[in-house]
Amino acid sequence: MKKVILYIVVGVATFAIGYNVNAVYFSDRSPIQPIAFSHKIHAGDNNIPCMYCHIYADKSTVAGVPNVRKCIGCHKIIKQDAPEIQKLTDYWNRKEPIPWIKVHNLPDYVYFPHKRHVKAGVHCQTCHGDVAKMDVLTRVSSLKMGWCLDCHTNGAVAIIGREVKNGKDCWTCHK
Amino acid sequence: MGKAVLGLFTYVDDMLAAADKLKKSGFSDVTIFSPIPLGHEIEHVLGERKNYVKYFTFLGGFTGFFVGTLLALGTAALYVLPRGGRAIFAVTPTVIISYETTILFGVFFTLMGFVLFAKLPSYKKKIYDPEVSIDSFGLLVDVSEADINDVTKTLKESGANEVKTVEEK
Amino acid sequence: MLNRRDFLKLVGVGGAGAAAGFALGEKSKNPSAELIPYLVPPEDIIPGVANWYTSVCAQCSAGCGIIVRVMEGRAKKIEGNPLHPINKGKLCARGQASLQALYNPDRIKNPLKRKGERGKGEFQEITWEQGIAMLSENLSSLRNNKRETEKLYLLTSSIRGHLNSFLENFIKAYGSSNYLQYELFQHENLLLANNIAFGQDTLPYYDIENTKFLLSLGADFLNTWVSPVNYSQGYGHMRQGRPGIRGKVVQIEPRLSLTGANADEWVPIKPGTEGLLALGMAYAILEQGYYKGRDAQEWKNILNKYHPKDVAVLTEVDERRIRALAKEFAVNKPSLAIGGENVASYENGASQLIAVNILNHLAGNIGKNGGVISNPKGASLSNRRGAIKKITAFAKDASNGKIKTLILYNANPVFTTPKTMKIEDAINNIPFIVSLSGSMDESTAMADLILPTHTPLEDWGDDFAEPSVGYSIATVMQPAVSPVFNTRNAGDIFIDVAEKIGGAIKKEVPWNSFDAFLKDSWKKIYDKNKGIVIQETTFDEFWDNLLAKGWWRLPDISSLKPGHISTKGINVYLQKEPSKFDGDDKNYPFYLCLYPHSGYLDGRGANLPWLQEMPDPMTSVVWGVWVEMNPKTAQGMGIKNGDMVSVESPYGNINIPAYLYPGIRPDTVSIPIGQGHRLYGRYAADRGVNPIEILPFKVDPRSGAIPLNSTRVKITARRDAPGNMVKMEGSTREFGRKIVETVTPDEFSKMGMEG
Amino acid sequence: MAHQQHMKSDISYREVNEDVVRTMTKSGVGYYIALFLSIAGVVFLWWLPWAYQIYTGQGVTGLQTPVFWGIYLTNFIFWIGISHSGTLLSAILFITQTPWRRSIYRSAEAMTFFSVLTAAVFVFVHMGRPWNFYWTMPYPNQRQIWLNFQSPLMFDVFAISTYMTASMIFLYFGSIPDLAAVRDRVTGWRKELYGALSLGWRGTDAEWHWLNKAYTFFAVLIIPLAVSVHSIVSWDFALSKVPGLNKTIFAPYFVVGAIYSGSAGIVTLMVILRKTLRIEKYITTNHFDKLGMLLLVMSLLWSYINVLEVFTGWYADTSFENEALKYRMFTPPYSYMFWLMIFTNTLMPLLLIFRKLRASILISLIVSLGINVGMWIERYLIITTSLPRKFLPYMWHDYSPSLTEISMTIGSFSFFVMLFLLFIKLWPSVSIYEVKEDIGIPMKKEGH
Amino acid sequence: MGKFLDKILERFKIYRIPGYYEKYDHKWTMVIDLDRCNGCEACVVACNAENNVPVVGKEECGNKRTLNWIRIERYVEGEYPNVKVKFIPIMCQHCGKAPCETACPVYATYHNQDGLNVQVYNRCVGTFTCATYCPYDVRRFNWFTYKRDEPLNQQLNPDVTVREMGVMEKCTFCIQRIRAAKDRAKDENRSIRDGEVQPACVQSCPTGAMTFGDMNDPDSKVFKLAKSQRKYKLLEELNADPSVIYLKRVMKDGSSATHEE
Repeated sequence: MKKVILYIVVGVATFAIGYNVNAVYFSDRSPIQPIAFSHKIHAGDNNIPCMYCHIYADKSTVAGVPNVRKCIGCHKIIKQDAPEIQKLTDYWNRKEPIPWIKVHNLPDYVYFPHKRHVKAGVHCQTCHGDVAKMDVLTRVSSLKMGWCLDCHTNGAVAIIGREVKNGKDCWTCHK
Repeated sequence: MGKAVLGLFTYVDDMLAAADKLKKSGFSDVTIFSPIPLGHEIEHVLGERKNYVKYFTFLGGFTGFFVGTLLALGTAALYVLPRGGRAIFAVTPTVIISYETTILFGVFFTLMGFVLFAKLPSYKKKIYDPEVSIDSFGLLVDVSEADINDVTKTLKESGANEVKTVEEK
Repeated sequence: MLNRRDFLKLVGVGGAGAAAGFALGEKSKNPSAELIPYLVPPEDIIPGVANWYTSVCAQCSAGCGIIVRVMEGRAKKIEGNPLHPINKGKLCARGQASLQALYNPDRIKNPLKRKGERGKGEFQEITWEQGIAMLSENLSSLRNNKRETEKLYLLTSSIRGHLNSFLENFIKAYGSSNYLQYELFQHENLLLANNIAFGQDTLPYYDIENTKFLLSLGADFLNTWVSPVNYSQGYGHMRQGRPGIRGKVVQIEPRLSLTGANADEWVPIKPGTEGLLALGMAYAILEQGYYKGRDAQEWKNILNKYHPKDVAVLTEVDERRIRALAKEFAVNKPSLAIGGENVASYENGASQLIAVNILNHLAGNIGKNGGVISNPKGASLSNRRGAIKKITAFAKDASNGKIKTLILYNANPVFTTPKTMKIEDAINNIPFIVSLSGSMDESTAMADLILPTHTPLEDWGDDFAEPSVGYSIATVMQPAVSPVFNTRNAGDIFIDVAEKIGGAIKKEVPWNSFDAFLKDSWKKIYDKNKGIVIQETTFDEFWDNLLAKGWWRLPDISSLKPGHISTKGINVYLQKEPSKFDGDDKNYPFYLCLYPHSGYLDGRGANLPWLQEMPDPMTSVVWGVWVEMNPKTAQGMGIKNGDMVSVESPYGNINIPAYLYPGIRPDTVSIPIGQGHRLYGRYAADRGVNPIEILPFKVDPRSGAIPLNSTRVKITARRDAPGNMVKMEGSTREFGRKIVETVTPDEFSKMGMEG
Repeated sequence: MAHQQHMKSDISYREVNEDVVRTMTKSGVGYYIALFLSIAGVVFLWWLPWAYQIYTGQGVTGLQTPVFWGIYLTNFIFWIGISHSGTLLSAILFITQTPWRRSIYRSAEAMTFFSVLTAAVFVFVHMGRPWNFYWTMPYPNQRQIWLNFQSPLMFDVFAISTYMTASMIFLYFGSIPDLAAVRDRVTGWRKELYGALSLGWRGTDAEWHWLNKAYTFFAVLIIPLAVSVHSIVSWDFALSKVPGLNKTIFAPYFVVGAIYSGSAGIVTLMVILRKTLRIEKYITTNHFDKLGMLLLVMSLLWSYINVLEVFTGWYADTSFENEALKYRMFTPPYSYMFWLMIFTNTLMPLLLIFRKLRASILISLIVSLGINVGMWIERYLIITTSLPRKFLPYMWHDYSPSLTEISMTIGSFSFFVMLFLLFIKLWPSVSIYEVKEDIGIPMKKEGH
Repeated sequence: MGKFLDKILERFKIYRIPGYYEKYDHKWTMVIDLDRCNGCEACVVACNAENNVPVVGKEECGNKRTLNWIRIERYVEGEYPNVKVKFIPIMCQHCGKAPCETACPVYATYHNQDGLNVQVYNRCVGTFTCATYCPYDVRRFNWFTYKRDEPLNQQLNPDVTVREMGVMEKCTFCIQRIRAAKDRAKDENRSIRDGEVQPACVQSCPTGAMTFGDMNDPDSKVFKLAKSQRKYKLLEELNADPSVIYLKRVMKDGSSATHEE
């Protein structure tokens, strides 16, 4: 009897450990991208503002990923012989868009307008972390509902200086 | 590591008489084994037992009521979502939740009380004779080495089928 | 405590637990999605923000302006163009469902060449070059050998925009004169009646909005007739748009239509006698002296055969009621009488509609606000006058082998003509058939070559609405989305063909593409009207504004204002007797009245799932067809709701479920048109029956219209076949529950402005 | 003797032990066939269709707009109803010290537990997204969102889980001395199992004392609980605005119906048990006589409420009430069911007026089976004749169960049978010590 | 902890009485003039297109499992020839005292700050209780995972989620349009104008029978229309306090429909 209990306890415990190990160490937070794009070089070292590339962030629900022409616009001149840039040039020559992997992926039933957040004065770094220091882009936020609610209840005061109106209304974020 | 004497009886009145006798002669530590609950028959001999379980039940019910109320009202306050035009803190539905939790906790606490007082579960080896779960009534008396014979005799005289001396662990 | 075996077991349990936990963790992760950037960003497009493009609705002939909501290159929703004068931002169910015509899974995705036997529907995909080559080879051979250019026929649906003039141009340049347009509902009789009465063959603008008394003779103007969105708006305004004034509607028809359901009164008249009733009313108006014209006596002489007493017998409408209606019609000014599809669909439909015109005239409703306002002629570039007359000729020509090549464009004559006309056999005689069509309908399936065309949402074009709203309107159509499939604009196809054939034809069609032609044509309009009605300084500016606004008011070509019907010669056109129905009333006890289904119209909407699933307003039937019978009649025959019955005319019979409909005369049965496609995609194919099949082959000799209400039928219960009707209604009765509350007109008038 | 004799008085204590242990250890081929069949029934008639339903969606049922509740809810209420008498009867009769309870209550309580379990599973069967079932449990979560405690379903969650817990504890508690008795008489794995289950029970006077006290309190707590459970279940319906469901009488109606069907369930079960386990000694015609009287009383009470419901509906004469009643009473196929129900639940139990018939085991079986069928129909009718006749006649649509639903219904019976078959092998299905009590305390001197 | 309790107490003060919801930001209301409504079903298709309502096919229609969020009910009075037909469009009435909201155990449906009765699809576990409690039968259930034949799925509105199998759905008063209007208004730093928000059905209604607006705005069109003497609410006796106001149809009684002079 005791043994059975022991087995159960061990089983449950290892199950939890396995789950969490997967969640923490094998997360989908920093997927491998088709081109090893470094935000550190662009946003950090070269100080390019976020909205230079993610042009829709204050206009639309999506921030927008820069179009290939925009990339090639600079990289026609800059570092065109670097192997990763070669990949970019290849895509451009083949007239193929780059299949980036989404790092911040929200389910279909979530309505997240970048525009409103940017206009409210939320800095990109608040949710996306200090991207300027990331060689490989990593998701620093859980993007889970509780995480959203942290700001939408009281946390917002620290970030934008006021509370979110109807912040806990389900349909503020769901659709 | 005391010694004890266990007498097995067929008839309850024999056993009770023996118990009575032993009690009167100063053996206070008397345990009765029986296959059926003997209730007030025993109380004549061993004296009345207090019913502490009821306090547990009451306490459980009380706790349950508060837990239920707190759960129903408190969680409504944590995330205010109006529904049906009703008050967020509505009494009527809360009463039902509290009612159920009252009973649930009442049951749990009663269980706790039982476990506490009946000292169950206990898987330690204790003095026991399987016959008492069939049709024998046992009388276990804690005795000192000196009194074993006396007690054995008393038990035998009272009608015990079998008397054994056992060692308590 | 633990021996080795236990420990190993424990390790096993632990490992399994960890693995399961890991697996669950893997499962609970967000599915990874790709983030595809634009290669080059399209102008004016912000992902996640919708763009709206103006266009024109092509689901019926009303010509409503629409705006299409486009997000990331995909059309999401169609709404009415709020600036457009016909529909003023509103749109009917059919129009909104045309999105599904764009994204229909059964569209023809590539050019097709016939593989097997004709009509078997076996095709093989070819490239556009091959397709164009096939067509142009055929046309050149026709042209080069014996100059048989007259043996090319072009049969299209009703086209009113510049595409029409383009096609006319092409056909003429090719050397043929056989360009005809055919649709089931072309209002031939109405045009004829207007031509005879007013000398102007346009569809007038019925000012329902401002009328006080609307007498509708079989016009289902709220649902399918001519320009339902516009009329519905007028209806809404007439009812409740004017504080204190509420227009009254009286519907005269054998089967209660949607409009009838909304009318204040329904007069269940004997089928085929509507015109007589109108004339009877006209007589009553004259008799009462409401008509103040100098020719009152002449009218009286002409109409004295139509004394209400006599008319009452023929129409089965009480004489008192005729007189009461006449009085109301004459007294409540402005009043308006409309003769609709149901009236036009009789054998002598034109005569009956003339009677309606006379009634309007005698009540003084012509050219008045709230009455019949004429539309200027000439705005329309349509080629359809007398087209139906031509289709009979076409059928004859085809069966006589006079046609060598037939080009079909969005036309489906096989579905919309009676079986007795044998058009399928006729077409089968044609050696080479090309279909320019987006979907595989019954006629397209007979083609040897199919060149798929754009849907209106992918296409350039324009439309000249008819009827307009008292002035001429042009609506432009622009591609809201890039083509979903490998399809082309019809004009572009002809341009390519002309290129291949070359020579004189190429000279006549000098444009690179149809949109160049379109722009060119508009440039002409711009040049003509610049500074007069056009304020824009450059054409580009004008063009941009035009596309943004979606429509433009054209200068009227004629401004004829008919207000008078002459008594001279009108006698000939008056309805003498009730319209004839084939079949004797002994064997065929029921009149058969067909009407266009509110969703499918003449059958074109049947491939749109939204319309299939839209409950019919009057019966709530979905995905099917039914025959409406009076419950009393049905009861007498032991027919229950949904039972299969056989409807037999002298020309054929169909099996169809019965719907017991209290709003129909006991001696009449009614079937909606639109279902019964053999082909036409997965949503339309093999659903119900096509009632046109059992009609006699008759044509109105003057207008060429095919009368839909022209035969009697016999109904027999089919006990052997299970009914397959699906209706969404539970019960139609309220059981006193006051779900739709009402006030009587008297109570309403007491409410005054606050009502 | 202080009380009436319910079984042959010449049974010895030892015989009781032997008989009960025999029922647990000796089983014939028939038992295994039955067990196999019931397990097969559960797997093939319940779980596989359920898996299919979860995979495909609730569309495999016959549910539709507006009849969103069907057989699943019927089964739910039915099983909750069946559960009622077990615990309730046991508790009430325990408190009132009714002696004939003693030989039947154990299986009755087991019946309670198993039927609540079956009912609870139906809650999940009925859900559109059963994989999210844990959202209906109150626990702190990262979403920060709790539960709507104003929802009748939330009452259900609490009531049923409480009920299940309480009846499980009640069942287990009353069995501890018996488990000990069994422990003393078996060998092998059984010995280990019952050793663990009996918690080291020795039968000392203190243990008996506390058991008795705790048991009394359980009984006291369970009676209002049982009443509340079925009231709450009735409120799932009565708290809606739907005509035919929004009735004040529903709570007592359901409670009475539950006791009624539960008692009938007990009768059926007892007939089967005493035959198959060969324990006719302990369950005698006397028991059936007593249960028959109970059935008769409940039948009259149930009929009374049923008449009331129809009568008030008829007298109110609103369109809503009328149409629902008309639909239930005069529209086939529901009218057939309705009148069958009246026959089985109102007329047939009248047979039990006669003592002879009451004592007849065959009659008891027939009547009790009839009542169970009738009670199932009653629940079915409540749902399927009210929802198709809601407020808007345009949305009056009829419901008919699909094959999946019917199969799962049958499967649930298999499930119940399976649990019970396992129970009678794993648990003393007749209370040893209480039967002994019934036999009497052995005294040397007669006339205690 | 003390702060936490204070907060709860503060909320207790606000929410202990029913009626607090009347002080909400908006109270979106629809007025439907039944004298204008002609039953043409344009609203039905408009709603289907806007809200990604799936097409279920003939068989499922026969099982009465269409998912239309709005339907037009038709009632017939009298027998031939005195037949009167009445239409009434019925969608979710967004009841102020919605029976469905109290029914949901998991808060998947509740009343939001705009006076809307909203359904959070992703929270729904599918107990069907809300639909059963709804007196207007407007809730629709996703019986299956509905497939849209390629490329019909390209039409799906990205502002509205595609509901998963097993969840309840219903009319939202086109909340995505309300949200878009709020978004616009916020960008332009103003409040929402009357008439700026038009649900798909209202937008499409050819006769203009439907009007939508904010009841909390005394200048709004709905506010004025709601003062009409013809106003009534559907099944008002149930006290669900719907946000949809109907204006009575002007019609003669069924019996006297024909013969009057």
